Amino acid sequence: MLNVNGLTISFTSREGTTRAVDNVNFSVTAGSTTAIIGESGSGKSVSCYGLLGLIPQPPGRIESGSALFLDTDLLRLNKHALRQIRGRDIAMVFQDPMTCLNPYMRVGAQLMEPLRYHRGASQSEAKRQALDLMAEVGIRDPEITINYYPYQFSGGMRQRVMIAMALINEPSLLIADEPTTALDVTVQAQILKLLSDIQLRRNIGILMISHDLAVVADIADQIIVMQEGKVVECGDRAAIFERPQHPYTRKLLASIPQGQKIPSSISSNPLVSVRNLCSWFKQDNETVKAVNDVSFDIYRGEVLGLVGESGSGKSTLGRSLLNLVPATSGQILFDGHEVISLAASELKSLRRRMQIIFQDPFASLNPRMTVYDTLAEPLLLHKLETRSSAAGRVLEIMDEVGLARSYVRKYPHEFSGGQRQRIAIGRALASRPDFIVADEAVSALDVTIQAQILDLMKTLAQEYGLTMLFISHDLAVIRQLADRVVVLQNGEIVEQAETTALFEYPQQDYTRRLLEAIPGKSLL
Amino acid sequence: MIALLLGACGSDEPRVAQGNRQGILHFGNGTEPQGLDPHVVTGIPEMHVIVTLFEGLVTKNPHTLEPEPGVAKRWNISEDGLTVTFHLNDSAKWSNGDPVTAYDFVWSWQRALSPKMGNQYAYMLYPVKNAEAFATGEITDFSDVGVTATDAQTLVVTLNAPTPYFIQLMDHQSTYPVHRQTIEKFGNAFDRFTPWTRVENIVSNGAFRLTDWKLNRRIEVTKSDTYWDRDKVALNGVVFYPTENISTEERMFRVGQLHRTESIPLDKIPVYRAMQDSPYINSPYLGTYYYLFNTSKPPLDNLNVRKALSLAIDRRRLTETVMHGSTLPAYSITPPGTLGYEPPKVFEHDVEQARELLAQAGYPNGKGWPGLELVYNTSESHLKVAVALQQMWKDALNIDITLANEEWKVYLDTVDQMDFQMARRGWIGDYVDPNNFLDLFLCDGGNNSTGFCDPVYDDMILQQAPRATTREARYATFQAAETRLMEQMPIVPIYTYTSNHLVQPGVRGMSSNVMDWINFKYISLDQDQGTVD
Amino acid sequence: MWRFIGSRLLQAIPVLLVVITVTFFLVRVAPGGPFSSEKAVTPEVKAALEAQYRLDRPVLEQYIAYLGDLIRGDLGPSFKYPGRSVNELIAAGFPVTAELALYALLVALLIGVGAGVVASLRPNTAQDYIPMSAAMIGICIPSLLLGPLLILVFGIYLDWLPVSGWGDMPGDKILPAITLGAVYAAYIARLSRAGMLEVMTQDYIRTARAKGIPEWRVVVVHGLRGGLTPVVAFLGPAFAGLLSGSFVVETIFQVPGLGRFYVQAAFNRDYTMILGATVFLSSLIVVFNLLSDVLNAWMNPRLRSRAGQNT
Amino acid sequence: MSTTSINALVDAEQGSSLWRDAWLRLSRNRPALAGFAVLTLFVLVAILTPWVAPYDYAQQNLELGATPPSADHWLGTDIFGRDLLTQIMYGGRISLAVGFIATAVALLIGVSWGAIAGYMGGRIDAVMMRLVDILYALPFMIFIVLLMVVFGRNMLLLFLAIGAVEWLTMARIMRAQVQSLRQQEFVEAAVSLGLSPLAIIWRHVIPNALGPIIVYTTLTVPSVMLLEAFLSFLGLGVQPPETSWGLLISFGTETMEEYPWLLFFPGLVLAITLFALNFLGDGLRDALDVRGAKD
Repeated sequence: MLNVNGLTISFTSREGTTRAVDNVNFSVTAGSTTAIIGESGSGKSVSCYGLLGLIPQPPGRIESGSALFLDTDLLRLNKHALRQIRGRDIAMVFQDPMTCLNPYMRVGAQLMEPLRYHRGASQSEAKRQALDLMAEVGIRDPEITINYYPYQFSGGMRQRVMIAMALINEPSLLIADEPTTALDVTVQAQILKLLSDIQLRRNIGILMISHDLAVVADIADQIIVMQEGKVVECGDRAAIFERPQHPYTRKLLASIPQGQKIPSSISSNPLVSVRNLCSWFKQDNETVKAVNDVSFDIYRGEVLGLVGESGSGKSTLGRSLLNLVPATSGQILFDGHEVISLAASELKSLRRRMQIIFQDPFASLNPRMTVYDTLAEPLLLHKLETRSSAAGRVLEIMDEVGLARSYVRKYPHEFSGGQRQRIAIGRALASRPDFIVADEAVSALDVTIQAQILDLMKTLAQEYGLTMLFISHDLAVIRQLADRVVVLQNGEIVEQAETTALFEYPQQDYTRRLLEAIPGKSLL
Repeated sequence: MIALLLGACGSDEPRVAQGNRQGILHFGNGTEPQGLDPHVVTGIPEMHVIVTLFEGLVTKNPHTLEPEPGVAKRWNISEDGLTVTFHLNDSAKWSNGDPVTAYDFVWSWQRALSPKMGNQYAYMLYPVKNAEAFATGEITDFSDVGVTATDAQTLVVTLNAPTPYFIQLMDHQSTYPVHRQTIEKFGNAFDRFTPWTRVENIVSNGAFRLTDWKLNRRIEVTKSDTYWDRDKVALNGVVFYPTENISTEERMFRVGQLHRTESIPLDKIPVYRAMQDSPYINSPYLGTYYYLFNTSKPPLDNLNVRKALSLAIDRRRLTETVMHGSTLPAYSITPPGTLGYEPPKVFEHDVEQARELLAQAGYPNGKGWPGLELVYNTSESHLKVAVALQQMWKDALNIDITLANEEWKVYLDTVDQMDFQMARRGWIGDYVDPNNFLDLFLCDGGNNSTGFCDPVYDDMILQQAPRATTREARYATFQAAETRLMEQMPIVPIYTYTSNHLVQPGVRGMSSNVMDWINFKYISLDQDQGTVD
Repeated sequence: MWRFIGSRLLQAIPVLLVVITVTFFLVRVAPGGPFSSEKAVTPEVKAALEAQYRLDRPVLEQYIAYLGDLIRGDLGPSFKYPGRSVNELIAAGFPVTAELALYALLVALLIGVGAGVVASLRPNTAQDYIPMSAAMIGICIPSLLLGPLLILVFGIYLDWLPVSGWGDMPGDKILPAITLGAVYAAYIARLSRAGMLEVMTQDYIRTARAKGIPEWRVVVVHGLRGGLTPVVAFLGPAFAGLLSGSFVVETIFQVPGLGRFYVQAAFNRDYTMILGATVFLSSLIVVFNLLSDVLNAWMNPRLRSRAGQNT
Repeated sequence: MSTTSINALVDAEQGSSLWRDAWLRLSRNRPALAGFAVLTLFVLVAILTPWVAPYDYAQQNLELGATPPSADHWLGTDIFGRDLLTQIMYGGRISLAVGFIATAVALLIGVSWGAIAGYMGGRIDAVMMRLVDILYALPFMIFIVLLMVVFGRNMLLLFLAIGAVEWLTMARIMRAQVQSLRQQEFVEAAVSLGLSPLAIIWRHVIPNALGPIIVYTTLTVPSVMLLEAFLSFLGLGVQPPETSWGLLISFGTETMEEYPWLLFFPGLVLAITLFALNFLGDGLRDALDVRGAKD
């Protein structure tokens, strides 16, 4: 149905011309799913957007190639003709349903828009179809929710809206760009199921873009692996997973988090004790109980995993421990010090000993500070080094977190996500803390990078003798790293247990549901 | 040219042409009148409107400024000059049809003099016996004041002393009659705040009656059909516009929205003057522009410095260049030609002598000059004069003068407190008599502001002049006094004001006079005339 | 929403009280009283006048009496216009100023949004530079200059429009509105350009394009609403600024608005009028800032209710 | 690059790298450089005016009056017969000084005020911003007159008066910026490092909020120059025969039909300054935005 041949796309910038996509071939057949796998920057998205004229030209330029779609070469079409195909014959679903729906329009209007424009459907007819489709993709009470704005939906529901919007003109090809990356595991499983159901029902071709092999493992028929703009391997699912040829493919497979931490010897002496902690805040005159009556201990030298879906209060809890979010009531003892009621000067010395690593390495680094400035700041602040001696220590830290020394003068934006996360880890470690909260520290990273960073954290935790609270929604990651696990739901602890016990004998329904949703089961 | 364009456009007729046809005068009036109560307000824009609405015992001939019959058809002055009897016109009517009587005047004068009214022009009636005592609250019984109505048509006024200009004062708004029933209907008679002057309330006795008053927009008066001399009134009405911004006013005139402007931007004068049948009207005005010297502060406590500064000014050059010939050089405080009075000229422009005087004062060629600050209120024309003089002083005497402009009320405060060295000042006569200018510089004169005090001068003004039996003798005394004043130079006269207006060619009977007084009764509009340009 | 409005209005009360208090004493400290004039006023007259306006009483007593009147909605008698109350003057001037400000705002929106959106579509090309340079000049040309310039061109040389007046002749509201709106048009142009540039890179614009709808629809239907958010936020302060900043334009064009009364009052030390107008305008500023926030919230569904966002 | 050279590099930098980098980037931006050059030229001319001005600025020639540009007077003369070029040069001294110093005052107060209010939030923010609201609502003219009377006429006061008005908007812009920055994780990271609020504002918040501030600043300078004219008109500020561009423009407006050059040339100079500032401002903003083009 879609046959892409020798597609080459280049981008021109001040630094010169780069080939983002280099001689790429792939095809999609009706009723089957082709997945393009690659890390960010591998050219997987660009090759798909290029087909539909969705990359800005200039700076982008399609150099050569053909893309036959039902006997039409998409690359030869003019803007107008391409627009006729877009949204009618080929539809798209994007990664982040938070930002991809127009926040100012009711979902109904957005849903109906392609129908009205491409088919000239009447308002009432479009509405009827929209309602049907909303029901089909599993949105409850479409009669009511059709008048909702996007913000009124949860992330998963928004992605369903996106899918409905893509399907409304009954396209023959659906391009899904990382459709589940931004979603919780349980929701991810639902959306993936929805996509395969729809494919079955409508017999459409799906071109799916992902960085995560585990995600596509369950639904892809054909898999194309891309690296640096080139296709390094392609084949059907079985071939790729069972007989990977290219080293890169093997590396990808190896990065899928699996296995379990060997329980280390843990002292029974808690570094952090949390008792009856509540962290509530007011929103629109309603009290949101983000953390509600939570008690647990973190023992010296252990990694405690904290699991929960978005909205479970796990980030608030992590921040409360460091007094970044004021606690409403309760008690936090850090090495015997009461954290909540500490005076500013004492708090400062305590802060040196507890640090945090955030999820988004783009947001957590000051964009206007060089690596040097970022890493030297805690050193100078806590008088660990003098101005003259700081440079040496900064370079040492860079060695430790695996950053080339020559990057010392660079700014965050010049780095990839993984490198940035290394800087963030370096910053957290610079003050030689005893305790680190890692808040979804690897969730925003590509799988291969994720594996590297996890390795780094494991090593450093050993080296520094760190105690860690590792917050994640990804159970597979937790299993790899944590000694014990706490499961949080709606601000309250549902279950806490040794990692092995939790994964093998989950006590609660909620925990079981979480475990079942881990993608890529077929691989294990 | 513009007129042609306008004609060609034809879509809407300029207001002026329309006014010419309908007999409506469109009058640029400077600012929005503060009010229309003759006993409360003080400004010129207010006066313009009030003279259309009210009429005093006498009125003035716009050409000669000699008194003419108003509400009083005739009057006698007793031999000793102390009693004036007015015989009222029995056809004089209020706009509601009531007759205007002598009783109205007695009551009105009581109101005008009442301390509670805070009438700033109450002193216009001070020549009347005991009027001042009543106004200052010394006596409270108005029957002691020298004004009585012997019958409805006869008003007898007793004066403190012979006052030759008293008849003239009867044309001042402060002496106008007001309608008692109306005022009392809308509040306390001696309250400034009653709404009796509103369009729907007012009862007046003038040639016109108030028909529209939109704040900051327009005031419209229409010919009154109860006015005793209505047959002589040619205009059907006048519309007054508040034209604060003189540039805007000029542009309104240019496109035919106004018959007459209150003023004209200085730099537009040459343009208009160069026109054929120029609409630019320029005539001497009863006012003098001068600088005050603070004679109590050095270096101006030194007479020679004061003289040097005055002599160094080339007044002719100033008026001809910067002022574009719109003013006349002044060498004394009293404007020339004040009903026959010619002021003395005790000095002239003389740089040599000025330098010599400055040297005598201890500053040869400006050496050791301590500096001097000139304060003026914010206005472009004051600024221009100051800048030009600053340079003249620099050139002639090699001394530096610094300029300081102040916002109006601040400036008034500065002058009042005598917290200045040199300050701009202007004085516009309230009535045509040298006395009105010369009594400024009495020792305790409220507007003296120079520290000048000369008992001999005071005696001449307060004692000798009023006792003079003839006009000539009186003027001779004034001349002697003014000479004395100018020899001590507490002020630098700079120029005599002129009234500067733009007037459309269709306007007839708006003659120029030193009071810039307009008697709307005499104005007519020529239907066949268009607009200027 | 109503609670929000209520609490904002409550917050405004102390602000207004401070404004009133400071202004009350400020005007009294400023040199030159309401009754000083070029021709000296006799002490008796001055005393009589001050008695009529309560100025002979202790300042504190005046202040308390003023607040008392204010609560009853009485702004007192004007000093400059005897026989008129400040309420009356504001009632006469404000509708005019409000109308002028409204037209000016419309002009500003029309020109500003137009120029800003056009410029944002092709950033860093002539289509961007020309309107934006014009906007920049617009910010810097004071109305003191723009007004006379427009009058000369359109009022006198071309003779298309009246040179002054308000509601006296057809078309006499056009030039004042343009003159007053020009500065704001320039600001709005900059704001809408920046807003549009930001929005047009958003993911949901890509979604809209992927639907295959025409580009104009992408810009107008999907882009404009978000792109104009900064403009909407600016509307409140802008309208308040137009109301309180219309004095120059009102003077140039002989518009009988509140601005002229206000400035004349300041020059004349018309205490009650200064106070009255200040109280009135400050309240308006509060109200318009509030309205602007409400409108902003109304236009942005996310702000209508803040639910849905979490840790 | 060898380790030693990196060490040397690092030692040399120490914290000032953002500004150094900004300067490097700025020096590669041609319009910004041109703007900078023009402004430098203007400032230089202003400084050197007493030596390079063709005429004495106060010297009048009343008989000559206003004349259009000629060989003797390149930009013509004003109504007093004074050379306009000289007037503009001397006016530049005042206008540039007022423009830059008053804006700097406003910038200093506004940025710190807004940053503190925005960062602290809660009650401190409420009180600080209410104060801004109050100042916004006060009658400006009365305020100026009062300042003038209490402190007398002087230039310093003029700077203060203008700064006092202009900082309000700056504070509001800054506050809005800071409020959104405060939510960012890198600020949270700074808190968790133990930095004091002031250090966070200074090191992490202000550098990231400068973009809109710079743009607003470039717009403030010309409006300050015009505000100066208004204040001079009220009696605060420069007194004749000294002048400023704002005063020249407002006088030029009065006579724009009769002597158009008296408006045109001062207006042109102000416009050039404005554009130069704007290019420089945009350049500076881009230079400080180390990310370069948007992601």
